[in-house]
Amino acid sequence: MIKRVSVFLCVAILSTFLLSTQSSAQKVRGVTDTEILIGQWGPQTGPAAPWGAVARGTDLLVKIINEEGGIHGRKFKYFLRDDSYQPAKTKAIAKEFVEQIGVFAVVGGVGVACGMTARDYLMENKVPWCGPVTGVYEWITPIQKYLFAIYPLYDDEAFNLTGYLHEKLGYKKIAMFYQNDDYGKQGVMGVERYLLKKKISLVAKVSAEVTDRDLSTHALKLKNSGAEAVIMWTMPTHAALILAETAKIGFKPQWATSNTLSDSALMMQITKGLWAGMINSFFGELPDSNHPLMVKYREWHKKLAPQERWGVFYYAGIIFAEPFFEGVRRAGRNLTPETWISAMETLKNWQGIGPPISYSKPNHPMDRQGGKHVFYGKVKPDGNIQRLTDWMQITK
Amino acid sequence: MFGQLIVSGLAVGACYALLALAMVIIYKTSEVLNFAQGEMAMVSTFVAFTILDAYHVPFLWAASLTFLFAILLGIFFEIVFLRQAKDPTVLGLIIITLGFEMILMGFAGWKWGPDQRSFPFPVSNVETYDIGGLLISKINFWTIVISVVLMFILFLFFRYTKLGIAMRATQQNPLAARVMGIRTKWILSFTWAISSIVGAAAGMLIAALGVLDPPMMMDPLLKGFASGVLGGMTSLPGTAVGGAILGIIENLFGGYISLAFKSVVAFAIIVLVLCIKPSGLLAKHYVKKV
Amino acid sequence: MATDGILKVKNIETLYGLIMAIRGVSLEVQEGQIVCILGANGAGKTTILKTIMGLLEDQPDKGTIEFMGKRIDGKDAEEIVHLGISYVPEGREVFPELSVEENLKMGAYTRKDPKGVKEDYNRVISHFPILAERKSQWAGTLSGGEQQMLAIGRALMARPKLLMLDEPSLGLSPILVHEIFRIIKTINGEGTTILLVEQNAKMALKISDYGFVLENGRIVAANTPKILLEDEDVKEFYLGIRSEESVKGYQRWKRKKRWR
Amino acid sequence: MDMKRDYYEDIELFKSTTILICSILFLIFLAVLPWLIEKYHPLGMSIYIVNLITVHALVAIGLNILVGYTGQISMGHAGFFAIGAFTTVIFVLNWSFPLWIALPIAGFVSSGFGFILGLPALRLKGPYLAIATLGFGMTITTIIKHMEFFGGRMGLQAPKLHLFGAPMKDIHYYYMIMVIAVLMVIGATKLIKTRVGRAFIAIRDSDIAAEAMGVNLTYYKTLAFAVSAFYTGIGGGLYAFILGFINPESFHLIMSITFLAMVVVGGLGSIMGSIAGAALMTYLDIKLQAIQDIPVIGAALLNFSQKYMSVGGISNIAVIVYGLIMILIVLFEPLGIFGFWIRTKKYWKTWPF
Repeated sequence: MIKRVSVFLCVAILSTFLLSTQSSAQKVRGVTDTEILIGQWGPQTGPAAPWGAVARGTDLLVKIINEEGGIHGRKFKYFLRDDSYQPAKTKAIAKEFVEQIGVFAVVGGVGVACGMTARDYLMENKVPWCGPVTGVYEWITPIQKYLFAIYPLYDDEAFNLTGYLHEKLGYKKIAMFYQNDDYGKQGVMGVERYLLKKKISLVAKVSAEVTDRDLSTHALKLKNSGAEAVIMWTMPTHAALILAETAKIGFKPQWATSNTLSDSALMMQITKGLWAGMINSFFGELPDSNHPLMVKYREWHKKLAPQERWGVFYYAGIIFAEPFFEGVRRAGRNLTPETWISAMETLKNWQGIGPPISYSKPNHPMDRQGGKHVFYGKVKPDGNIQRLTDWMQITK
Repeated sequence: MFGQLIVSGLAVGACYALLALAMVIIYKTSEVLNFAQGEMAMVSTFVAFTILDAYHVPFLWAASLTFLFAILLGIFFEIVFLRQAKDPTVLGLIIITLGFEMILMGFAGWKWGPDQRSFPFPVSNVETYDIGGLLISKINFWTIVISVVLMFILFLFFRYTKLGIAMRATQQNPLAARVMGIRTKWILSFTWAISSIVGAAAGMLIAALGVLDPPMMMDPLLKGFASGVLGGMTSLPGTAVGGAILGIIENLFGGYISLAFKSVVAFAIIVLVLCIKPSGLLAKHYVKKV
Repeated sequence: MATDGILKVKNIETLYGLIMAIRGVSLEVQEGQIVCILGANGAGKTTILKTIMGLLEDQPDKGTIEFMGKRIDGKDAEEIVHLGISYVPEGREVFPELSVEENLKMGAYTRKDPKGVKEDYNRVISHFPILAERKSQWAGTLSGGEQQMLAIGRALMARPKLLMLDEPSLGLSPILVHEIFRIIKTINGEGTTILLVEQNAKMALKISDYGFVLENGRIVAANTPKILLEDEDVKEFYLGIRSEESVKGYQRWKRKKRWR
Repeated sequence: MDMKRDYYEDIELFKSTTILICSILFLIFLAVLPWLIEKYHPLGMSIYIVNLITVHALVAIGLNILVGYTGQISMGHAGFFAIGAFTTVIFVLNWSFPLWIALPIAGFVSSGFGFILGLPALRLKGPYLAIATLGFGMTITTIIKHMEFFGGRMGLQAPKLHLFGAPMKDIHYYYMIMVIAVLMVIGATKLIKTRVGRAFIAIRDSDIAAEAMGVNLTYYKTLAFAVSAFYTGIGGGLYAFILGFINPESFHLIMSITFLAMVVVGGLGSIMGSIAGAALMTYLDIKLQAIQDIPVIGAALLNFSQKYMSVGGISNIAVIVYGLIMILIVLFEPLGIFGFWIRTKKYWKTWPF
């Protein structure tokens, strides 16, 4: 009986897939008189799933814009696909976006490996892509006409953060704790680049595998290095683990970390308060900021998606999509990839709730790198942030 | 540094040993390699978290309720899935447990979301005991104690109680066990219940050591499996020895040779050990006649 | 046959999948007797015992089994053991990685009287002194004969009213076979009813009070050993005594036919 | 069943003209498949997915030779897959070998590692072999990750292949992969039917008995690992090119498990089963994530999910369904899709009765 039911279910599911596929043919892919189709992939399942909030944050922005009447008489239709952080799936999703759904553009998208499998394909098919959610050089070198990066580069960020610790705060002995993947490695590159310039070296360089759950040895190594400040380039889990392990053995340096860990509410909770004192860089307004746009978004958030936590990953989905919509706004009613690109290239220090964004004609890789600013803050014992600096440029 | 490395190696080894214990109990009675063990523990820990979060009951209450849930979960899996398999292959059984792992993983992600959480545990993960200059955090200390005590209780149980011997008998010869009047089906469910409890205990300790999120058991489970195999997969003292050896070697390797390969050195050691002693360190294995 | 049999099997049919292994067997065992079932390989002897023991799921398909006046067909093995039937399976089937002592302990699994268990333990040891010597050794390391003794001893630990033995002589040397059968007789003398399945017809009939001959899932002959021993067919097929004048093949065919 | 009168008749590829005609028809079908897919996208398929399925099918066949035919478990095939992928890309990228040379090299490098892994496997069984192979898979990716030569943690961009000066598209890859796959499937079918294949099966059924009959265990067990790794390595090489970018992180344990699931779901000891298993599992893996887009059910699920579960967790249903399918197939069809096929065939053969 169960067998028969399951066979029936399989057939039913498969046939609904068959019925649900659609194809569309217009002059400009993904743009009709009333609608613009856009898509994003993001891990909703698997180990990287916390990042999936970004893609849902974009969904909120799309809803807000649609509620406000769309742009130039067109509303947006947003396709969110889960790639579980597996590149093979990401590429399948990219193909689906282009060949079957026919999207106008891709917005956001988490993961370097995932994005890299899809990049060339999207570029060949002239699909505009705005704001991949990682700050690596891969997006802008070689220069891609249709790809507009936003996320401040990890490398530059680490460079600048080390400079801040060294010059402003006067730390001499700096150690690095990073996660052994593309993200962590970019951080190391930046830190080492700065220190090389100053002719000093890291007192310790400790890496953790992404799957590691025991960091006691790592903590010991950091302690034995006698570092005064430790720069941390990891994901939340490792941050919590290393703080607990170092606290255990009585090692309390000045910690500093990248904007990836700027969700201080989450971090305070999972580190049981050890997060206090952290020097953090930020790529967007603070969650409780009085910035008029933030106030507006928070109100809509309460109305449209009250179950979502107003965390940094979530509203990062807004940060990485805002410039795209600004480009659509500036491109006017005649929206094609080309007009959108020209519109994007007119952005000069345009700011939503993220860093100031500027683009220009693609002559230099940095012309396609929109976000070049971060600001620093220090986590207070109650979890709030004390802003240390204003938006400051981190690229040379 | 050496002493400190040994101490933290023992502490992490105790976690591995607990998970290995849970796997070994099942392997001992039914020769199933339970890859769902980690996720069963993870879901149980989430249940504990939910109870603590929503009702603010004392921890022991929540833990007891969680153990009850773990029992039900273990028995549910045994009865609803494993028992339905008609003359399954070893591989088929592994695939069933992997499938169940996915179901649990999906369920946890669905119900509780992917965000990391901190698991409220009565013992601090930061405060330490100072034993002759070596620091050991309270939670690590209690993990070791709990592992050793559980191991000892289970060892006595399997060695001297009628039920424990019956469980071993069931694994060795299910037909003869039935002829003795042993309710083999009931024994299997019971095995899953015990193992699920041990796993849930390990899950709560591991969550308290770090953070609670759906993928938290992936690495500990593999290491637990590795320590079980190192110890001999059927031997309870073996799991303790395997866990301790693995934890210490990992830490020494990480401390003195290379942190980068710390997480895989365990597997290299296992392959070496198994080449010399194919059934693990402490297992006496009766060779079945063909 | 008398009506006060301890075990009454009436017209049972047992299926293995679609194959009918037992086609309507009836037999009865009187209290205090040794009853043997003879038959060639594949005749269904073991299946009968397994059916009685409730080891085959949803079997017997048809027919009834009564033990001490109670229906036991369709009950679980565990319950049947509890009612007082013990079964020594073919090929010993000891627990290889349990010690001899633990094996014996498992035999008394269903019992809740430690004192009685202790008594029975001593009784088993007195029957099989070798088991006391090997007390803490793994059962898998014993020799075949010792394992057989252990299996019988283990079954006795349940203090059964009826002991069913499946081919106790299988794979043992002639001396050991004699020894085993002597012990079976002694056990019977102490008041345990015994149902014995054997291929070694000569030995089995020697100690039995009644015998059944099974072929292709049917009882083809049933009588006291004395009469069975004189039956020409039994003589030829189970004892290997052939009438001088018989013509090869022809005789065989004819005899078989008479049974059907 | 027709009688086999001759050994060579048994190992002959096309047993009868009917089968020959069917094979030719099937090849024609494979040849026109990309046009059908590009035009209609049946079931939301794209050529890329078909390519992925074909590559996975190669891996599944390789794994099946090891697991299904020789009875050795492996939880580390993602390692061989990674070796194949990285070797091919390195040879093409760094030393500018043409693909048709780099690919076999990758296959042989991978099978060399297979041979090495086969050595401890001679003495190990069950959980012991499982952990050894699992460790192998993880060690390989860790080593690759730590060597800058392999692109380190960043990964490697596979070079673009060109056909008559123009960059190759999915459809070109399709024909390239399909030709290789057809050849390799034929090779596997042949291998299984010859002396080697029978030795593998003998080892699976009982290695001690096989040894007693004169099967050289050392030779055949390591050979099984090597052959299996060869298939997986070739698969990996092709995978690198259809993906365009490879990163050591993506060759993780879950990938090894997915391969095992393909083999078991498809049917242990059946080449055709492996192909079907690879097709089903790959398709589900990619397509199940759009579960909220299914009309009616999707909206209801989304509603339920947001009310009682977590807000963004609906995609997890795909994981649950995937796991459930794995379990259900093992429970109700232990021979996998292949068993289902046999039963259907039987049913139709005896249809009116």
